[in-house]
Amino acid sequence: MDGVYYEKGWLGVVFTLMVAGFILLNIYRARKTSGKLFIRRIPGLNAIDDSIGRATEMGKPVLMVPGIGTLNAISVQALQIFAYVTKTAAKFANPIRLCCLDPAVYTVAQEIIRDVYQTEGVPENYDPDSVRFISDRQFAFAAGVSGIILRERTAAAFLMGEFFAESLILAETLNSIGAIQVACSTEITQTPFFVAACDYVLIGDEFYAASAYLSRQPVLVGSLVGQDWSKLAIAATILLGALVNSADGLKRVPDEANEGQTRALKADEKMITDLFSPKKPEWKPAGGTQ
Amino acid sequence: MEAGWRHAVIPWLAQAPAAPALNMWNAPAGTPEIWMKVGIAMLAGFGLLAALIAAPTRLRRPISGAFIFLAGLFWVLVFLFPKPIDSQTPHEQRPRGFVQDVSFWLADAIPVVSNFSNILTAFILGLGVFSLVRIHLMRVAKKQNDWPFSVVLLVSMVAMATFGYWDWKTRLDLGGAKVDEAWPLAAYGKDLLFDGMLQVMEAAMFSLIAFFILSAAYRAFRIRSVEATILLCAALIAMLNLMGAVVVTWDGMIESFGKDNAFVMNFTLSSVAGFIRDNLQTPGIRAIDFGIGLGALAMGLRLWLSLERVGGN
Amino acid sequence: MANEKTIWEKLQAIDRRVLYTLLMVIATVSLFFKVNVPTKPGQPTKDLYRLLVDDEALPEGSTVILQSDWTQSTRGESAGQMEALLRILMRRNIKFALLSVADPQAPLVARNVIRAINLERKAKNQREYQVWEDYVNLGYFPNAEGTSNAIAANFKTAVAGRKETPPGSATPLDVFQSPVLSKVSKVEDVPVYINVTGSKTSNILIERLGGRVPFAALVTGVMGPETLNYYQSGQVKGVAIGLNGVAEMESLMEKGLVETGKPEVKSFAGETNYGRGMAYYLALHTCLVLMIVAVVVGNVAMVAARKKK
Amino acid sequence: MQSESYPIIKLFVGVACTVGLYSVLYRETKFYRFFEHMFLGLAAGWAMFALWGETLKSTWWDRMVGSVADEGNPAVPGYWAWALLLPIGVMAYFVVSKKHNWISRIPIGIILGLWSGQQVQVWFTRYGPQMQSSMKPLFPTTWSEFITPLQPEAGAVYPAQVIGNLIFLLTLLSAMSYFLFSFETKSKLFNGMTTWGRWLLMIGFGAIFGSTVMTRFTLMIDRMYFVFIEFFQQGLIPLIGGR
Repeated sequence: MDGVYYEKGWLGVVFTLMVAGFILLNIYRARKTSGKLFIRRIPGLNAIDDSIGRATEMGKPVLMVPGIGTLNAISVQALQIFAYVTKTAAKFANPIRLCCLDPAVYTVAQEIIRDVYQTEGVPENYDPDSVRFISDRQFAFAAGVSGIILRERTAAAFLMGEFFAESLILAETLNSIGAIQVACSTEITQTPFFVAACDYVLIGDEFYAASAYLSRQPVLVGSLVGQDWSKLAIAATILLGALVNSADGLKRVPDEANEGQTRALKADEKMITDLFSPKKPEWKPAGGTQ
Repeated sequence: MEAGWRHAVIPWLAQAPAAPALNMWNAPAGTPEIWMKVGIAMLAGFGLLAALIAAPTRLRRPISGAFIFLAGLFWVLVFLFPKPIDSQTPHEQRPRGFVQDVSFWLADAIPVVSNFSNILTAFILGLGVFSLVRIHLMRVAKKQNDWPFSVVLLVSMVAMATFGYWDWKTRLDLGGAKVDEAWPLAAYGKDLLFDGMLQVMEAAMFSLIAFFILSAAYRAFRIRSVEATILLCAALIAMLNLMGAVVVTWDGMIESFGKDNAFVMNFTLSSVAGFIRDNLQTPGIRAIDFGIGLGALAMGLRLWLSLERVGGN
Repeated sequence: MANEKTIWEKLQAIDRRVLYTLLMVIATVSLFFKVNVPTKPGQPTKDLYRLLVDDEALPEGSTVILQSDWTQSTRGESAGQMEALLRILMRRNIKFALLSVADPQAPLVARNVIRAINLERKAKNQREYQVWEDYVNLGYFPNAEGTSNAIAANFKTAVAGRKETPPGSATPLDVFQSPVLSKVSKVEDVPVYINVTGSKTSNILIERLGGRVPFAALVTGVMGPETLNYYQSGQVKGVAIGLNGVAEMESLMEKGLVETGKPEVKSFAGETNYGRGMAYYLALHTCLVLMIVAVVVGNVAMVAARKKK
Repeated sequence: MQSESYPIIKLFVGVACTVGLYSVLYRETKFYRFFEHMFLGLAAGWAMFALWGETLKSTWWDRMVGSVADEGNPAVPGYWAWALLLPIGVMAYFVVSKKHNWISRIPIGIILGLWSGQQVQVWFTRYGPQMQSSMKPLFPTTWSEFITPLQPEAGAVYPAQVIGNLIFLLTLLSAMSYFLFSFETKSKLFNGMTTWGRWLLMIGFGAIFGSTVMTRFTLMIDRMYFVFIEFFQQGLIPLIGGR
C-alpha cells in the first residue's frame, strides 16, 4: 500500500532523539557529580533577593504572576522559581500575592506554596488567600491584578511565564507605583515591553536556566548542560547545512530542456531540501475541487 | 480478532466513524443501557479515587508518575509512527499489520485525546471560582475594607451566570433563530451583560496598553547606554516603516535619485526596514526561539519521565 | 538646592497623564478626517493578495477553510482584515467553512461581519452570501492545540457533528452535506487554509498543519514579526499584518497588483474597497508621530540638561 | 423584535464601562474599583456559564451520552468511558486536603503529561523548517554584478546577498552564543560574540516594539471610534435631534 503514509523523514526523528539523548545523558552525568557542572552567572537572578529584601523593609507584599498560559512546563517552571521567592519571603515573614489565571495552575501553585511554608517550618504563616485565582479571562485578570497592585502597593513583583498583551499593563502599573520588577516572558513578542518597563529582565531561555541556577538540583543543571549541547548541535548543523547548500548552489547539472547545456540545481533537488522537507508521496485528493 | 486488535481493544479512544457502529465501548443514545454504563463507569472512577485515598505513601510517586507517563506516551507514539495520509480510508481498504494498525488507531484517537486537557481544566475551574467566591463572601461577612465592591462582584457574577444559562436554555428550547427574532428578556440580559459590558470592558482594558506603551517608550528610549540606543533606533525605523505616508514619501525621494540604480534603491525605507527584519531581527528571534524550544522540550522530558518533582513532597 | 526645575528637566519627566491626554485627543480628532493615506504594500501582503485573488492559486467557486480567531478585543485590526478578506472571497464566489479555536464568541463576531458585508452587497444589488450554500459556520472548538492537531490529522472527524440549517429547512443538517463541504474531507482538499487571528493560533496551526495545505494568515501587528519568521521559511504563503496590512490590502483591492516576472492580479476598482483600514490609518499616523515626538523631546531634553551641568 | 431604544442603551452602557476602566489612567479611585469588580464578576459569571455551555456540554457530555436520530441526522452512540474523566477531575479538589493533597497531582499530571508528549511531537515540525531556512548560501553563484540588480536572475546568488546572509548567520550564531549557560571561557572572541549577541537581540526587540505599537494604537483608536463615532456621532446626536 504505497502512498498511504506521510514520509516522515528520518532527520526529524533522529534529531529529536539526539536532543533528548543529550539532555538525559547530562542529567545522568550531573547526578553522578551531584550537580557540580558549571553554570554561568545570570544577572537578573541576583536581583531576586534584593527585591524581596526591599519589600520586607517597606513591609509591603511581593507579587508573583506565573503568566497566563495553561498548565504546562512554562507555568510549572515559573512556579518553581516562585517557590524559591516564597522561601525567601517566608524567612522574613513577608506577605506574598500569587495571582493565577488558569485554574489548574492555581491548583499546583497552592500545593507548591503551602509546601514551601511547611518545609520552612512556618506553616502557620501560610495564608490560603495569598494564592489567588483572579479570573480566567485575560483582561479581567489584568484589571484585577492592576487593582491589587494599586491598592496593596506591592513593593516587588515577579512576572514570569507566558505573558501576552497584559504584560505592559502590569509592568507599567507596577512602574507607576515604583515597585521593583523582575520579569521574563517566553513570548518573544512581549520581552521588549519588559525590557522597556522593568528593572531586571530574563531573556528567552534564561528563564529555563533560572531554576537550575537557583536550586542547583542535579536534574536541572544536567538538563541545562544538555540543552547547551543541543544548541551547539543546532548551530553546527546550520553551519554545515549552509556550506552544503552553498556547494549545491555552485553545482551544475545537464539541462534536460536544452541538450548540451547545464543548469543550476532546482530548489527541490538540493540536499537540505531532501533532508528537511522530504517529498510527500503522490496523493490525489478523493473529492477536492479540481 | 478479524477486524484487527484495535477494533476490539480500545476503540473508545478512536471514535472514528469507520469503527463498528456498536461495540463494548459504546451504547445507543437514550437507552437505559448507556445510562447504566455511564453510571458504572463513574462508580468505577470514584472507586479508583477511594483506592487512591487508601494507597500507601510509598506508592504515591509511582502512581502519579505512571499517569504522567501514559498521558505523554500517546503523543510520543504519534511522533514515532508514520502518519496515514488519509485517515478516513474505509476499514476494508486499510493496510494490515502492526505498524499500520497502530498508526491508523493513533490518527483516529487524536481528536479524542486532544480534548482531555481541556475537559479536565474545565472540571478544575470550580476550584478557582470557589476561591474567588470564598474571598469575597468572607470580605462581605466580616465587613472588611471595600466590602461593597465584593457585593458588586458577586452580584454581577450571579447575574452573568444566570442570564447565560437562561439564554442558552431558551435558545435550546425555541431555537436560536426564534430567539434572535423575538428577543425575550433572557436575550436582552445576556446580550447587555456579555456583549454590551464584558466584551467592551475587555476591549477597553486591552486598549489601555496604547497609553502605557507611550509612557514606557518615552521613559525607556533614551540614549543612555549602547543597548538603549540600539533599541531606540530599531524601534524608530520600525515605526516610520508603519506609516504608509512616510514610506511613500521617503521611497519617492530615493527613487528620484535613481530609480534604476540597484544600489540607490537599497536605501528605500522598506528596504532598510526589510534588511533589519530579515538579517538582524529574524535571526535574533530565531536564536531565542531555539533556546525556548529546547527548554520546553527538556522540561517536557523531565516531567514526562518524572525526573523532576512538581509540587510538594 | 533650588527646587526650581529647568525646562529641560521638566521635559525629561513629563507627567504620564499629560501624554495620555495628548494621545487620546490626537487619536479622536484624526478620526473625524477622512483621508486615503497612500500606501506601499509590502511583499507579504502582495503575496497574500495574489494567493486570494489569483485564479490559479484559488480557483473561483472553490472552498476554503476560514479560521476566525478574534473577538471584540482586537476589533481594531482584525475586523478590518476580516472585512477586506470577506469582500474578496464574496466577490470571487469562494465558499468558506468558518471555525474558531480561540474564543467561543469568535464565530458570533465573525457572523456579524458577514452580515455587515452582506448588507453592503445588498445595497449594491449584489448576491448575498447564504448559509449552507455559500458558507457554513462550524462554530467554536475549545483547545487550540488539540483542535489544530485534530484538524490536521482528520478534518472530517475533527469537526464531525456540527450542523447548520439550510435555507427553507427547519432542521439543521450535518455540514458535510452542504455544497460548501461536500467535497472536503481533509485539509488537503482545500486550496488555501486562512486564519484571521488576534492571538497566536496561527503559530499553533502552522506547527500542526506541517505544510499539508497552503496557509495564509491575517494577524495583528503584535504577531507580525513572529509570523514573518514563518513567512520567510515558506510555512506561510502570504500574510497581512495589522492595520498596515489592512490598509495595504484595501489599496491593492483598489489598484490591483503588478509585479515584474509574475502575472498581473486584477483589482476590484469601482467597488467598496476602502473600509475600516483607511478609516483608522490617519489616526495611526498622528499617534505614531506623537510617540516619535515624545521620544525625541525626551532625548533632546536629556542631552540639553546634561550639557548645562 | 429587539426594542428600538436598546442599541443606544447598550452603547451607553459600553461607553460608561470604557470610561470607568480608563479612569485608572488618572489614578485608582472608587470609580475604577467599582468597574474592576464588576468586570471580574462578569468574567467569573461567564466562566461559570461557559464551563458547561461552551466546553463540557459539547466536548464531554454529548460524546458520553450520544444523541438520538432526528430528521436528517443519524444517531450517534454514547461512549461511556468519558464518564471516567469526571472522577479524575474531582481528584484535583483534594488539593485543599492536608492529608491527601497528592491525589490532585493525578489530573495535573495528566494535563502536564499530554503537554510534555506534545513537545516531543511538535519540536521538529516547528524548528526543523527554521533550521533549514537558516542554511542560506554563503558563496555567490554569479559575479556579473556585485549588488543584487532590480531584476535578478532567477535562482542566482549575488555577492551582496551573500554579505546579507553572512550577517544573518553571524547574528544567529552570536545571539545563540549569548544563551550558552554552561561554558566558562576567557576567550575574548567568544565573550565579544555574546556581547554582540545581546546588542543584536536589542535590534530585534526594538523592531518588535515598533511593530507592536501599531496594534496597540489601533486598538485604542478603535475604542475612540466606538465612543466618539459610534456612540456620539452615530448614536447620540441623531437621538437628541441633531442631524
